[in-house]
Amino acid sequence: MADPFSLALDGLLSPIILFFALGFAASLLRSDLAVPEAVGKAMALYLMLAIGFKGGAELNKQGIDWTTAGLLGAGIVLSFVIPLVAYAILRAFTGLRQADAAAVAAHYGSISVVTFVAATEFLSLMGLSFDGVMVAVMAVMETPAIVSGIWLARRGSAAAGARRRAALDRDLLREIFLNGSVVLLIGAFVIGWITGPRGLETIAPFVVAPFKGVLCLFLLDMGLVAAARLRAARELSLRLVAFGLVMPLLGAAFGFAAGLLLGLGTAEMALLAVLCGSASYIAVPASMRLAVPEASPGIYLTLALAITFPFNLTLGIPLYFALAGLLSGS
Amino acid sequence: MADPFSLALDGLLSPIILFFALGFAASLLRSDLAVPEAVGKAMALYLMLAIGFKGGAELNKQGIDWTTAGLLGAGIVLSFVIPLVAYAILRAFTGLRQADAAAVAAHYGSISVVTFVAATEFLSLMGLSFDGVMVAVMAVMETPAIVSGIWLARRGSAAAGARRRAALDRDLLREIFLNGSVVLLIGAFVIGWITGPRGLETIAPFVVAPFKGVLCLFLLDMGLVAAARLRAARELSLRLVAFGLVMPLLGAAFGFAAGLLLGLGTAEMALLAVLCGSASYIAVPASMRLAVPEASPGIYLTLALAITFPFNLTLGIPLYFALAGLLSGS
Amino acid sequence: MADPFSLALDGLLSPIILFFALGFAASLLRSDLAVPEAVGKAMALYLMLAIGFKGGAELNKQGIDWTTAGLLGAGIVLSFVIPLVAYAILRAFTGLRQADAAAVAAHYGSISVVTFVAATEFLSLMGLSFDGVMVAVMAVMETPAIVSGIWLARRGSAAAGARRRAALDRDLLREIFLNGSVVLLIGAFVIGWITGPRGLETIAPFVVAPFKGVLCLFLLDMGLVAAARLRAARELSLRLVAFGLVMPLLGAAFGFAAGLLLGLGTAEMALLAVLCGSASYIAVPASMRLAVPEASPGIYLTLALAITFPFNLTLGIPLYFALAGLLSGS
Amino acid sequence: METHLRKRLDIIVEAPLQRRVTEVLEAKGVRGYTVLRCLAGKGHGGVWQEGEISSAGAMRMIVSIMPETQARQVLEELQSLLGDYAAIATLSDVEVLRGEHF
Amino acid sequence: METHLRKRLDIIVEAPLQRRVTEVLEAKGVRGYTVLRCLAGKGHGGVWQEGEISSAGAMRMIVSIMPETQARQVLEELQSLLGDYAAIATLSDVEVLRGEHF
Amino acid sequence: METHLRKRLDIIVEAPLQRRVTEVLEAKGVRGYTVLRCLAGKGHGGVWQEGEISSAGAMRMIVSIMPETQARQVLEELQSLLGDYAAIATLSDVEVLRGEHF
Ligand SMILES: Nc1ncnc2c1ncn2[C@@H]1O[C@H](COP(=O)(O)O)[C@@H](O)[C@H]1O
Ligand SMILES: Nc1ncnc2c1ncn2[C@@H]1O[C@H](COP(=O)(O)O)[C@@H](O)[C@H]1O
Ligand SMILES: Nc1ncnc2c1ncn2[C@@H]1O[C@H](COP(=O)(O)O)[C@@H](O)[C@H]1O
Ligand code: NA
Ligand code: NA
Ligand code: NA
Repeated sequence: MADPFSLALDGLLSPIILFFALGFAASLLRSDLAVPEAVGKAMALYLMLAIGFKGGAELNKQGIDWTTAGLLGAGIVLSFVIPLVAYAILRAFTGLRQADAAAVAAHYGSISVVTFVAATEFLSLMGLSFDGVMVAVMAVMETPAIVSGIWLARRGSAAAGARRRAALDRDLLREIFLNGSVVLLIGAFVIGWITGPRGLETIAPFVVAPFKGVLCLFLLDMGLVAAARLRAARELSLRLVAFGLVMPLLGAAFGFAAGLLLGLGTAEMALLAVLCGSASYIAVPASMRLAVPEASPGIYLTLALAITFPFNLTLGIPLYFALAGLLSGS
Repeated sequence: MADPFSLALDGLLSPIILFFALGFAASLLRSDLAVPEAVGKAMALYLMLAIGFKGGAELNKQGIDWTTAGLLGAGIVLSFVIPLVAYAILRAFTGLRQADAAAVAAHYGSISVVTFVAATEFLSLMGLSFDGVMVAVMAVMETPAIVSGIWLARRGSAAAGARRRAALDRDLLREIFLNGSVVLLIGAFVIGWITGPRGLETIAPFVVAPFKGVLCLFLLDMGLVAAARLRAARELSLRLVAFGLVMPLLGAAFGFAAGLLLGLGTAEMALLAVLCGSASYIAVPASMRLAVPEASPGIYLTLALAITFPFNLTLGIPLYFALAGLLSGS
Repeated sequence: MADPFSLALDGLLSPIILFFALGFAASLLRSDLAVPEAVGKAMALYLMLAIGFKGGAELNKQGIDWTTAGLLGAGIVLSFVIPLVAYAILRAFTGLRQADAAAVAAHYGSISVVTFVAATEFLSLMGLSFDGVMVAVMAVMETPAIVSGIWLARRGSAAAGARRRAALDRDLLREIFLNGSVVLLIGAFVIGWITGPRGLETIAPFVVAPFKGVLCLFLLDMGLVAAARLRAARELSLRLVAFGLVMPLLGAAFGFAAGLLLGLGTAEMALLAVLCGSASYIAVPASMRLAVPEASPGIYLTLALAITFPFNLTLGIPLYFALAGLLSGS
Repeated sequence: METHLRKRLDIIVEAPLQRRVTEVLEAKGVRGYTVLRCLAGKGHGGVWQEGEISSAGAMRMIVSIMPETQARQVLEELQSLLGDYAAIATLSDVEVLRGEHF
Repeated sequence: METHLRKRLDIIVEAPLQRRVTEVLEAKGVRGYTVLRCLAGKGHGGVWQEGEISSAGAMRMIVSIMPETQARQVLEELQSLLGDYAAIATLSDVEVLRGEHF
Repeated sequence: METHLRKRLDIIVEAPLQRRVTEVLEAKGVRGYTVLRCLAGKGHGGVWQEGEISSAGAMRMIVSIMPETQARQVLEELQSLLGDYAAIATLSDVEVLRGEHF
């Protein structure tokens, strides 16, 4: 394996990161550069379809063993548990109210698909491949954190309980368990698994070849969106910003611990750390709006999009890979 | 040629069909998975541009002969005639009113581009190629059925005649003869014909390589749309559903008959059957809204999109190919 | 080099031009064929990202020399100067009011990205490559013409001056100097330059392979838009149309002169002529609406989109290449 | 600041009918209108939603400001045009500044 | 030409709430509604803009024509539903042709 | 259920002007507004349609609820801002529930 610092630099100067920086800078300078909403959504669908399909096809090749089950179980547990930790920290150090702290916590327990995708690109830069099941781990980690977050937001508030429990309606349950991104990710994964490498071959010119290029355009959009969030941020204290930078490291630490327990290799350990350390901004926000309306999107979306995502993209990922290399002893 | 049943199974487990099933299931479960409107439209444009261009380039290579002219003529006649048959059946067995029966009939006389495209993918799975002129046949079959449908809807109603005839205005004529999908299909076909294989080569990385992948995403969307139609269906009797399943077979039978008369090979005969057996949901509905407003889109769109399209996609296409194989004696 | 006339014919019968013609014809016939707004915008972003990136990567390979600086300087000067010439002609021969003449002049000083892209495709048809810095020249030529145009529109009008000068607000300055298309073009160019051929390789399946195909779909859209403009044109006199056909030649002449001074090769000289001879319809119109609201978009957008763009696309480009071949003596 | 009373006519109509409605407006001499895209809705014909591949099912909202007498004429004309179609129309009061513009 | 007085209820609400609002409308027997997409806006919760990858932040405008008494009932119901959410609702007068349709 | 009277200001304006209009609203202390995208239209400047590559030609509808006096001030300010541009503005009556919100 190459020197991690030169790799990190390579990563930072990859087109992907540079397009993110371009979008970020353009928005800070208030350029009118914009990616149409429908196109941003389409690219998100594409990335989820592609990563899901490729993961499933990979798994078909590799087969399932006990580590597979262990990884999936670990992912579910981590997604349930990390919000509790995040919540405790937020309440102790940042002075957020219960609802806001719970909502933020839910985002950090869940995962960011794009951060994961960027990490897999970093992997391929290092010349490593990874176990396709990691995509399934990502998929199962999306939802449990939402349940934890809602529980955190509601516990103790017996008074408002009646009204709120009523609000745990079909809409919300659907939003939580049948969120479009989860359904597409798992669906594409299963399809990739069924059709295997032969299926992948037929659609590789769509899901493999242009993947990195689409990611560039998508990250341009993410840069625009993240900086716009940052510009509009009015509710972000210094302590919250610190949380947004420290929590990914703490989440990643949980991932490393689980990885050591499961005896994972470098690639899988690093990816698990990336999942634990990343914060959702696709699936979780809509659920939180429905379930915890008192919590302010100005806080949780800004933290996830404008602080933690850029941190992970630029510094977090190379760091997690370097640490995973050391810990997995490869 | 391989065993038709194993081929059919292969077809059913191809990514294309599985993504359709994913979309269908997601919508039935009421997931919020959705493909932005603009992206769905763009994919439809892409598919028509690509299939048109490839068909034209293919024809340029193969040249024109008497079968070409025979095929085009047969397509036009079938598109005019099939609605009459469909109308008679609908009136005799389903109890639809004149306007509704006429509108439904028009959809079944016209064709479904996506069903045709899926059939060509099935062909390539069988390792067969097909005569490029079949794309032109598809294009010429879009419109005549609309004329038949309007005639069926209006004949006899002398009373309302005056008002209605007035409504055969420029808008409607444009909608019928210059419908965007017809224009693009024919236009791309002609361009492919002019520029030939050399032109195709220059844009093959756009119209050939990613084609199947785009089709997957498009069919995901079709699955979502078809199931949404089905969920909202309130006007669908059991007899109408039966019509939606039997009419494709009857239409295909007309295609086989014409194919035998013209002495077509397996691929062309099967594709002609697919065209005759499929029902339009892009070009015809807009014309019917303008020309036969009394007819309910809840009936004709639901039949075409939610009954006949899924039937053809999953069972119809392999069946037509198996029958074409027998009939063409190959 | 092949015979210019057969090359021109080849160019005219290339898929790109034919799709433009298809869109143009469809719109004149009032077909309802349409490309969704978001998709048109996305394709424009794609083309700018791709051409910028490729230009930067090319420059990375070739390195910078004095010609590079000369070219950039020449581009800036030409973009400032050409509007003055255009303005003088408009005032002398067409009877346009000051504001309208100034706004039109600004469009002709600036450049059309799509015309440039079409010219590079023509180059590759001729088997020539070009200096990547031409993309940077294009980027720097977008803006100066806007400044000239605003100055032309405002000079002398001391009366209205006060109110108008006030209107040179932050919005306008941003629109002028941080216009999305300029930012993306320059940003992608810089990223291409930094990451070089190695970066280009990783995203080539996105920015290189499907480029020509996307261009076809984009030109279909341009054809639709140009013809729609033409149909709605009410303010276009014969003299204005003549201006729209002559001004590109005059602009190109400036480009040739600069090219001879700088001793450019055929490819670069022709591309500089194309830039000088083309008129903007992406970056400039929005600035003109803000800065010179009295000027009618019905005049400047129609001239740029519906007269000059089609002229350059079909006749202008081959002509400029033929002349550049003669002048550069190759 | 003086204002003038006008009527605002809101027409929600199937997309394929848009051109016919605007032709009626132009025939009656209405000076301007604006078309908006609708996303979803429900009426006597049931629920609909943007996103089908055909745009036959989509709806448009057409907003137009005009003098009252003109508005009533347009409404009358529309009633016969839109009889069989999925469409609704409403009339309301608005104030405008430049009376001569509408 | 006879017209009837109805109320137009305009609700601007976060996209995730759309279904809950239309369920209230349906529960109260409202005959129809139309949903429009919003592009950007500002309110007590600050500025927002379409285009984030999650649609949690987007807003919808729901327009519905109904009789006055129904409108007031719906408004009352909405007030308790929308308490914590970013949402506004307005009521205005409109004339319609086919009274029985609304 | 008590309601309060407010004015609804509807501004239809070219897209490049959107920011200037919302700056006027903010300068006058308006508490909120919502921007909608328009699809097509016609006015004194002729017919326009969404879909050109430049968004210079597109229009926006800006809806804002506010007290009457504020509305008239905004209208006055807009009149001078929008003089040369393609734009219209209308004022109408609406009832709202939470008076303090607007
Ligand atoms: N009361 C209403 N309020 C608002 N929009 C309506 C109403 N009724 C119908 N619409 C809209 O008009 C379309 C056609 O209505 P209908 O003809 O009743 O099916 C519906 O799909 C709605 O989008
Ligand atoms: N006075 C207003 N006029 C028009 N739209 C408003 C107004 N206030 C709020 N809105 C819209 O409703 C959304 C939520 O408002 P709020 O709950 O005040 O944050 C805003 O983002 C605007 O889109
Ligand atoms: N009377 C009207 N009713 C509704 N919208 C209008 C009206 N007049 C103008 N508009 C809209 O405002 C835009 C600019 O109007 P104008 O400045 O008259 O060209 C038009 O393109 C329409 O979208
Ligand atoms: Na996480
Ligand atoms: Na058929
Ligand atoms: Na120029």
